[in-house]
Amino acid sequence: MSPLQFCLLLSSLLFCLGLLGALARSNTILVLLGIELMLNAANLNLIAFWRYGPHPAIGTGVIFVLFTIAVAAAEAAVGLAFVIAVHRHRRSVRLQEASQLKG
Amino acid sequence: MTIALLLIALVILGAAAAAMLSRNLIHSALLLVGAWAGIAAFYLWAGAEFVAFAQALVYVGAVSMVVLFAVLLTRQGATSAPVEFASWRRAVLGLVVAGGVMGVLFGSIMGSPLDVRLPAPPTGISVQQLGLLMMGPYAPALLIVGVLLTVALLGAIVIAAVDKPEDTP
Amino acid sequence: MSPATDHYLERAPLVLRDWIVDLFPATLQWLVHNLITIAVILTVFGLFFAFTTIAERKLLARLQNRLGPNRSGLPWWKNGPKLWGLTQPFADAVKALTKEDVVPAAADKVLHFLAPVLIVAFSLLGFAVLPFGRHLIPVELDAALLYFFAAGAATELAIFMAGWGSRNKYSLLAAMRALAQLISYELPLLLSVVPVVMVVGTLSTKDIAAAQGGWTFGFLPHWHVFTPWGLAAFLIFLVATLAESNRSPFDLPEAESELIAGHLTEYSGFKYALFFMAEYFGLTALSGLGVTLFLGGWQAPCAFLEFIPSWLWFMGKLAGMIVFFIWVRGTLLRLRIDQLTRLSWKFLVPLALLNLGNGAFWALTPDWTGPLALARWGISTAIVVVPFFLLGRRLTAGQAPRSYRYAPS
Amino acid sequence: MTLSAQHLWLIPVLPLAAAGLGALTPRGGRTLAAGATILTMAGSLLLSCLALAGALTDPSAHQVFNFAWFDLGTGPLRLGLLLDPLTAFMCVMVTFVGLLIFIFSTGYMKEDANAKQFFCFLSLFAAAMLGLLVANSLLLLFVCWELVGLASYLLIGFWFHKPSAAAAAKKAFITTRIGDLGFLIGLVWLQDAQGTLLFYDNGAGLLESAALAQLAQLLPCGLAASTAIGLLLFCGAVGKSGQFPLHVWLPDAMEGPTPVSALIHAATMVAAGVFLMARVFPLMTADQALAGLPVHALTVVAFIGAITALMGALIAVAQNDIKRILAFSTVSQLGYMMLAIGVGSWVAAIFHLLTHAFFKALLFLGAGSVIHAAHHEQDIRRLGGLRGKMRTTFVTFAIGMMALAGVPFLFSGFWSKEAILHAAHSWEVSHLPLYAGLTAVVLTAFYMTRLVAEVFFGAPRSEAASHAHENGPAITVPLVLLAVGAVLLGFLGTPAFPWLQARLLGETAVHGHSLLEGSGLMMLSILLVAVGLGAGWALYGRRLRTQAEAPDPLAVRAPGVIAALANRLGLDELYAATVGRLTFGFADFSALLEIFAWDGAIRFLARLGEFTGLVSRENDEGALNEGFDAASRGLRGTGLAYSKAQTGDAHGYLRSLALGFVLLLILVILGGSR
Repeated sequence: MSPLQFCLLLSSLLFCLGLLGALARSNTILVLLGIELMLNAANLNLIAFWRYGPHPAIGTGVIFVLFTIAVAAAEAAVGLAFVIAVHRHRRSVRLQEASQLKG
Repeated sequence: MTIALLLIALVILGAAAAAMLSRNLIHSALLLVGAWAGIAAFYLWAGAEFVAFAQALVYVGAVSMVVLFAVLLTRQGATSAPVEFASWRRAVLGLVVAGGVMGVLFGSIMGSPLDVRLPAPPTGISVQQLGLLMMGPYAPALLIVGVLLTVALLGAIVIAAVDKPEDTP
Repeated sequence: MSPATDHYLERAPLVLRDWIVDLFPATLQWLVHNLITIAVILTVFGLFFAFTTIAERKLLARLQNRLGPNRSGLPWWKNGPKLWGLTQPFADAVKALTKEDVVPAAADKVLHFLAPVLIVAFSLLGFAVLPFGRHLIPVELDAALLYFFAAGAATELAIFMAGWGSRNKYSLLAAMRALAQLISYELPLLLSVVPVVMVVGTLSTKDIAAAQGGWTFGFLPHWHVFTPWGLAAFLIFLVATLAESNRSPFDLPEAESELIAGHLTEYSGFKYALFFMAEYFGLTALSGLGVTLFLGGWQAPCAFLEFIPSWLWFMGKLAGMIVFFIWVRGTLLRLRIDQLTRLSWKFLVPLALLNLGNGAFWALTPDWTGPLALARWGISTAIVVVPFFLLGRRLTAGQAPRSYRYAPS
Repeated sequence: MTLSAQHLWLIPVLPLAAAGLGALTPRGGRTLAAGATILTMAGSLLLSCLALAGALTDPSAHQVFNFAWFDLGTGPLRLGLLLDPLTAFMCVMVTFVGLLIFIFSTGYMKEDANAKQFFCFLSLFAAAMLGLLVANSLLLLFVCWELVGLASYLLIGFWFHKPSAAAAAKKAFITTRIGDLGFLIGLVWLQDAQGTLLFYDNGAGLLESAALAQLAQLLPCGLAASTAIGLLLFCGAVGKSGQFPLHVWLPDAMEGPTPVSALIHAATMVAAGVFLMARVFPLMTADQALAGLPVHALTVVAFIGAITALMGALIAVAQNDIKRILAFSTVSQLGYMMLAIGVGSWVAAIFHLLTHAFFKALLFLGAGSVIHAAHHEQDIRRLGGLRGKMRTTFVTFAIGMMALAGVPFLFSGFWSKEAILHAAHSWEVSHLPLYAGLTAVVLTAFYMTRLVAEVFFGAPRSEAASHAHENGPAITVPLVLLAVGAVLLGFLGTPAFPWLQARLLGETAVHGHSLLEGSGLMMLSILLVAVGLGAGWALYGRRLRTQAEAPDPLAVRAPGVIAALANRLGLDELYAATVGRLTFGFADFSALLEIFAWDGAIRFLARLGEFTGLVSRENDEGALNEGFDAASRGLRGTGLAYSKAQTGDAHGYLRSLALGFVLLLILVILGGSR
């Protein structure tokens, strides 16, 4: 098994862990954290492909990861702000309870 | 592959799994920070110095703080309520779906011919090069990200701030 | 100058290290090499910390017209020489080690134990990238500055752990306060460093220190602190450092006279000593960074003083900054929390942002000469001075002079 | 250390920065604004001196620094900076006089509420004026020219709450604009003819032989292009420098604060016209070689100058407002300069410009000192007896008066006026300008004597005058400095050692000739000065005015003439009757056109629109709406049906998302394996 494959397996495992958290946990914060984990798994992939790709000299993967980190940070900030706002209005952080938006 | 990589993988996965399963919110948040630190270590191992430190600075330094503050701001009493059926059901469904995804991913990874030869010993990318890339071909993206971050942070403040009495429902 | 040609004192530490390393088989040499570095840093800065504490106590004592610790002599020598109490820190260390270590019953044992360990570890990480001398830099990193701040950011986690781990409302609140302070002062700290990076064009501390070499007329050093933007950045950096290593006048996190000891309330004995140590390590590391970025690192102030080895210069400047901090502590009053945050967000951050533009301007106009050089200095000065006064007036509007509501006026 | 043409832009930029700072400071920040104004002006003075040093290293060279402003159709539009002795001398003069006047204003405007604005405007003016001086492109020069006009407008109307001030500002702006129209046309013509507006562009510039030769061709209309263009540019100069017939705005401009009158309407701005003529002098002379022209450009200039000089002096005799007298004398002195240009000696014109700048600024500041001390009493009949009360002001004012009157040998005005008269004497076209000049000499001496006698001698004839006392150093120190300049400056250009003229002409060697040659003319003018002084003293000095209402002795002798002069030969009324009336008539006509012709048409169109709208609305409601309603009802139904899928359970969404991903991937894998 080549190191690249190992890295990909690692990232996919991490991704599934994040997905599991996002699906199974009822606390909104944890759901957000799971999503963060998935993002990190994606970054892991990017770095792995950059490292083992044909030309590691071209820093595309690295740049991509940097941008992803920035976006992830923004996402975390806004998401948690939403959690706080929701909690202030209806004293609960359970995701399934925030469900007025339905047809 | 080296022992270091194996150790890093173990740290990341262990921390992440524990975080996702722990009943104590604070613990899972801190464990996640551990996982992020592990990911930073992975970047170091892969030779992406700058990204590793950026990851540490952003996640271990900043995001973790936001998370912890959020947790403390939205805490309600002791988190040891009995788990009711609904959440069991959700957990099982989640396991099934996540397992499915994992299976598919594993299948595709194992099935695809990825046995590329290792390139010459990890040639990390210097900060100089990164800076040139950032300011050269990727400058527009950098600008856009900057605007995005500004807008996101302002929005976060506006959303999270205590709103005036007149517009509370 | 290359290692081969320059002064033997300059080379002495390297020579010693290489000699020791050569005693070991080739396979272990990298390990020994690193171990030696770590050991040296630990011993040197451990002793530095020990003597900083005694120096602080004595200096404060003199500032407050007392004598300070002067009794502790040598343990095995009854009524022998007192050595001006110089052995005090070791006595303190022994005391701290032999004290009982109290852990609250309801505490989160793991975190409560982890906090002091982590904080010391993180605060030590910073030393790895400081260039202590012309050839003395433990780890040469391309992104050294980023590494330094990443390591520094991690200490906040430890503080939170301490607050949360010792299941105590007040500890938790205090930890939150401390975090708020640390976070709001990390901004000006980082922003004040960026101009240097812009002008020198690198993140590596080694190159930044090297870039400040040379003298005008042989006695005016080219240190960054002697440029308008550099001076402004250095002042912002100083204030932010005071707050980051919560020294007075920003020592709200553990304000002995107001909170009990903030997030350290539930700590005693050696763990408390560890926190104490971590704070001093953080202060020393930040001061070292300040020396490297603004005070010319290991460079000598005058050309004819170069015969003194560079690492002595570095340590001298470091000691100078520490003394300055002690002096500040002895002089200034503690701020209120609202004044603290206002200072950071309404004053330091905008100023630092403006100074960023100033650095950019400086970096863009290195080729202004003749009458233009004067214009360059003038403009650069104006960019920092004018907003300073405007902001200052706006900030103190209605607040100054400080009013003590509960004090008899 | 000298300043090269490349860094010349620093000179105007410094005051501009001060103006910007002043604009940003709050109303209260007068100290800041004044400080910035004065400091930057001092800096500009320093730089100007460096520039002068740089220019004198090689007086004959025109150091230029040209750059492309932006691309315009075929080629780039190029601007430039020019450094030669003319520019350098003017810069030093403007910055020096300006600095003194700024310092003076700190004392003079002490009580004014929005002095900060005043200093801001002053800086703006200084920046524009300096820009005008260093410009190497007619376009840049024109831009700064207009900016100067704007600053002048703002400053004349600075006390805009006085209706007279507002009116004067408007008048100045519009009158000069009439001249600038000619300037603009000439500029466009030049651009069209030559494709460039740069003065010197090592060989390709306007003022260099190639272009001049091309411009000097005889046009079908029997007139050389250079003549026409030169006259058009001269229109601008006429407007700016208050030459006949566009001089009417200058006396009214005295409504502005006195430092403004001193700086803008005596020393610098009004001199801009003369400077322009001197700058484009090669262009003006291009047609000299051409025979068979009805008129040479310079001839017109000379006669306009002569008329202006004579008329200004005449009117000044009959004025009673201290500042108006000085204003009309300014008009006549500017006439002198134009006269000098016209008779072909632009050097003499510039020499007189420099000296005049000093002593006229001195006179105005002296008047300002008097006015300030006498609580804004400007009528010389109600002043008087200030000699003892205001020693410094009196002495400096007397020096300025003698310099203006041209008292021999000691004072600068004498030498520069001599230079002009000599030039006029040696002009072969006609001697009328010379005679006009000589007459003006007598009149100048006469009315200045009258002014001094009325203001400083005798007994105070009003409350204000009797309570007047000397002003503070901020006001007196500039007076003294200017007085020194007014005396010494003359010795730069005496016939025995014409250093200034030589440098201006680009010669390094100075070959003077003895004072005695052409001394006949000098004797004559000295005699005339003596006559003027004597007459003035005889009429006003011997029997001093005792009370304000006493009639003017001259008015007693020749009432008709004096009345005519007193209302300025009725020129203002004439313009009001002709130009003003015409304008109003045209305005009324167009108003009628508006009301009856256009308005009706538009109303009709509106009616039409209303009607069509009515029609379409009818069939809209009838036919279309039904169909739309039906369609939207159907849409709403389907939407309701679909919206059942939205359960609001985020977990559910995420789950289905993941499942979809799984299915997709499986499809891909199967597809890949097949």
